[in-house]
Amino acid sequence: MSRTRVSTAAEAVADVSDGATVLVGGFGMAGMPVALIDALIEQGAKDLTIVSNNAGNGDTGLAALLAAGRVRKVICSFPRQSDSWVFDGLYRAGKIELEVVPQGNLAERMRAAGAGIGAFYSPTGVGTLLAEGKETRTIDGRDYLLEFPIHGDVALIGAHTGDRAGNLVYRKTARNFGPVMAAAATTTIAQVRSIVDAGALDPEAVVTPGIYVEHLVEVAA
Amino acid sequence: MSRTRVSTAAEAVADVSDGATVLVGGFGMAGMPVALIDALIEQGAKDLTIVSNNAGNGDTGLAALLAAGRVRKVICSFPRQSDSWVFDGLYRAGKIELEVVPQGNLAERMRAAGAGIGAFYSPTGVGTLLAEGKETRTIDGRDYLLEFPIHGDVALIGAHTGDRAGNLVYRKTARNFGPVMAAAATTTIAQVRSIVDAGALDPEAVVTPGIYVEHLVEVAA
Amino acid sequence: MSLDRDGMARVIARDIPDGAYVNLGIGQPTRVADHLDLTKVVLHTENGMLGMGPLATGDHVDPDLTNAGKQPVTELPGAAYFHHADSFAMMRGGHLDICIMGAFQVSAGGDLANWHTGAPDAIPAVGGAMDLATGARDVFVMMTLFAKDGSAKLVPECTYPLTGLACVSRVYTDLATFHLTPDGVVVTETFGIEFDELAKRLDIEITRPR
Amino acid sequence: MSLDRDGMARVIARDIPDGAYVNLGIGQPTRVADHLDLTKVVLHTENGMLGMGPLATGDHVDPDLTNAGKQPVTELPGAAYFHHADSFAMMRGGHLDICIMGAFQVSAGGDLANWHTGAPDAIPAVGGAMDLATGARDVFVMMTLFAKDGSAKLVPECTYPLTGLACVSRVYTDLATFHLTPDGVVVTETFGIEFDELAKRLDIEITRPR
Repeated sequence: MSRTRVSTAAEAVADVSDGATVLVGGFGMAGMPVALIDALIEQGAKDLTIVSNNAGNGDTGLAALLAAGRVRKVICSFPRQSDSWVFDGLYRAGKIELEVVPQGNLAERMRAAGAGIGAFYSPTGVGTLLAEGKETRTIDGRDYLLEFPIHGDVALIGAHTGDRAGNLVYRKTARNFGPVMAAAATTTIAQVRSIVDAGALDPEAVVTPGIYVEHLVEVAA
Repeated sequence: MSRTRVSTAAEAVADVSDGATVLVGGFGMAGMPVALIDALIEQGAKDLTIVSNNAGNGDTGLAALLAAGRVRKVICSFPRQSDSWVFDGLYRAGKIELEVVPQGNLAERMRAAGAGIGAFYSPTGVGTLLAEGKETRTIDGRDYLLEFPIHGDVALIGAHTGDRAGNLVYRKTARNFGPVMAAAATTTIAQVRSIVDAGALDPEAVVTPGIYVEHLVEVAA
Repeated sequence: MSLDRDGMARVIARDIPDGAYVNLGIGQPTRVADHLDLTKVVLHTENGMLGMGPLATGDHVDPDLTNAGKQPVTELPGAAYFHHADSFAMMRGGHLDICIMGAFQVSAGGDLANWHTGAPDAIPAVGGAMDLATGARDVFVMMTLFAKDGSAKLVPECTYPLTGLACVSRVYTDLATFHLTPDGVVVTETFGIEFDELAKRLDIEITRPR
Repeated sequence: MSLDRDGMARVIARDIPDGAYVNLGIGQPTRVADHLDLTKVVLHTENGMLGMGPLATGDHVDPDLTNAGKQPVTELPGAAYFHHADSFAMMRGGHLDICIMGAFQVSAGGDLANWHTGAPDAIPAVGGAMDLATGARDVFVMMTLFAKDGSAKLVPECTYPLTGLACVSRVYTDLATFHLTPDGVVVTETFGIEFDELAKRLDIEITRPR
């Protein structure tokens, strides 16, 4: 009943172009769509801008994409972690650009992209280094920064179960950025643990409606 | 485990003060918290500003509150309906103020209030009578209007089931404005059909977390 | 023969591709659903649902499940519910393929007037019309081509208060179907009227498809 | 005796009222949970949950269920999950009563510095610190009062890059608890140090409770 297709990881990422902005779900490894990132490495698109909460952990997933030299810029809230050696090395060598965005502004900027909001005023970051170059405005006596949407050409997200109408449910805190990124990207690819028939998910409990999902890729847990 | 209290309708609305802004859930009668509105009529607060999608249907619920002369101003998207004779009469007699807001801007302005957003740019209404007096801005070649949050002192909403932690689930399209208003008001009062123990609702399916709910009022369907 | 309301609904339904996400405005546009295969086209209703089914009757009437016109409706497999801010985010964010609305007037440039007659004593009520006009990728208008007083409703410039600017892409009427394109207004089909007669009765320039 | 980390966590837990919604920052603040009655205080974690329970061990470890520090945690009855935009809307909208964070420096006026040392070769990483500092109704800082080099961390003005302006309401340290009020910095209790000695070692003015 929808346009959502069931695809292999390779089919789903086939059209990602050089220079694309790719939103990558996950908070650390929870919700990280590793199989989709592996397929993107295989596919070969380069000069990518990656938007994700972190900048890769260990040597797999997002870290592997960075290590393969495919990423021009990372927009994230928290690149530096105990196991972010791949990013750290590239950054110190001047081989990757970094835009640090407070986590809530990052989420809200993607939410704005999905929701057709042109820009919004956030109180987060006022008076800090991250306010540099941003417009400020005082509203009802409080200071705000003007923040713009972050659109993705593609979103790679991890979810728990998808139905054939493209509806997604997540599991526990692995939900994190998935629903926001699904709405913010032109093409959304969801890695799910299982695919069920339309009607098998409770319509009250659907988190991401199928309208936001172009490809479902089943990857056993 | 939370501050949410199980109250009678009268207890829940006891503190609503004259001049308060009251957000009233429902889309037509679906999700309309009739028992709470009846309690508010009984309680007697006046000079109220009501924010709701409509301006009352028939002679009960919101229409009864208007008929009782307690409402100074209505902010809504669609006052004029086949059965909105109470509002129509007051409006034509110059006894009530009206602010018409496009439905999506109405929802988003309340969402902004709950989310701590100072203001946002919406494309809806550009070039129309409802753009009068609003700031405009062109972003990436598209025109937007600057829209400000709508906070409520109190929200009266209808939900399906609440648990003792204050979590709410809704039923079908009766969900409508409930979750948005719950977050946008200082005090939220939810009329529910049943109250269950904490742990009885699926945490994945909770729509309004208990943090947004001060009072649960059980009213059998 | 000119089309009756049901005929107009059928023509619109024919032009909605499989896989489309569609919002049907209050009133006449809801009739379009009768001619759609709802296993292939997904209906959105702005009061918080995707996968809306046909109108409910008898025991299927549920006061918690209505369309935007507050009529009882049904739920199809694969449906999803969401709240009003999420529903209009979906609309405003450009995720709906098509919305279908009635109109008082449409201009040749695609301006839409369908919320207010401009009468000084009218009570203004906009609902979701401006959000839909601005948000849907394509706005199809369904209306009779001429008002009861004989005046054309497809006009050089709207005289009624606007709902949205340059938002309408097609106008489906009882007498003809119009595509509003960057190159002008193209009549793709007529019903019971000749093109030349149509051109004579309208104050806008119309062309035949190339 | 000055407090160890566990002692500081206990003092903070004592001051959190029943019914509060609380976010515990990454690192030391997570220890506060050990001293809270989680049937009465509700923990928020910014990666999308209310009703977070203690750290998970053994068979209870679930990679899909972590706190903001990416440690495995548990779920309590009455929990709810939500996505990141909703989670930070909750925070930014002022719905959380208290957040507890570590700090490099806090100023007497409540400015917070805890995300960046200012070192030119440091990789900046802010996470949710600025959102929490701005959004929670009360920001409690948990830190040792003096750095390893002996310099005070409660200062007239922060020299490190700021996380938020005038956002900290209380500073819990190993040597004393400070309430940052409109009337100045009030020392509400000391641990193994006299008030006068404390006053001598700090560059800010402190007062005893009235």
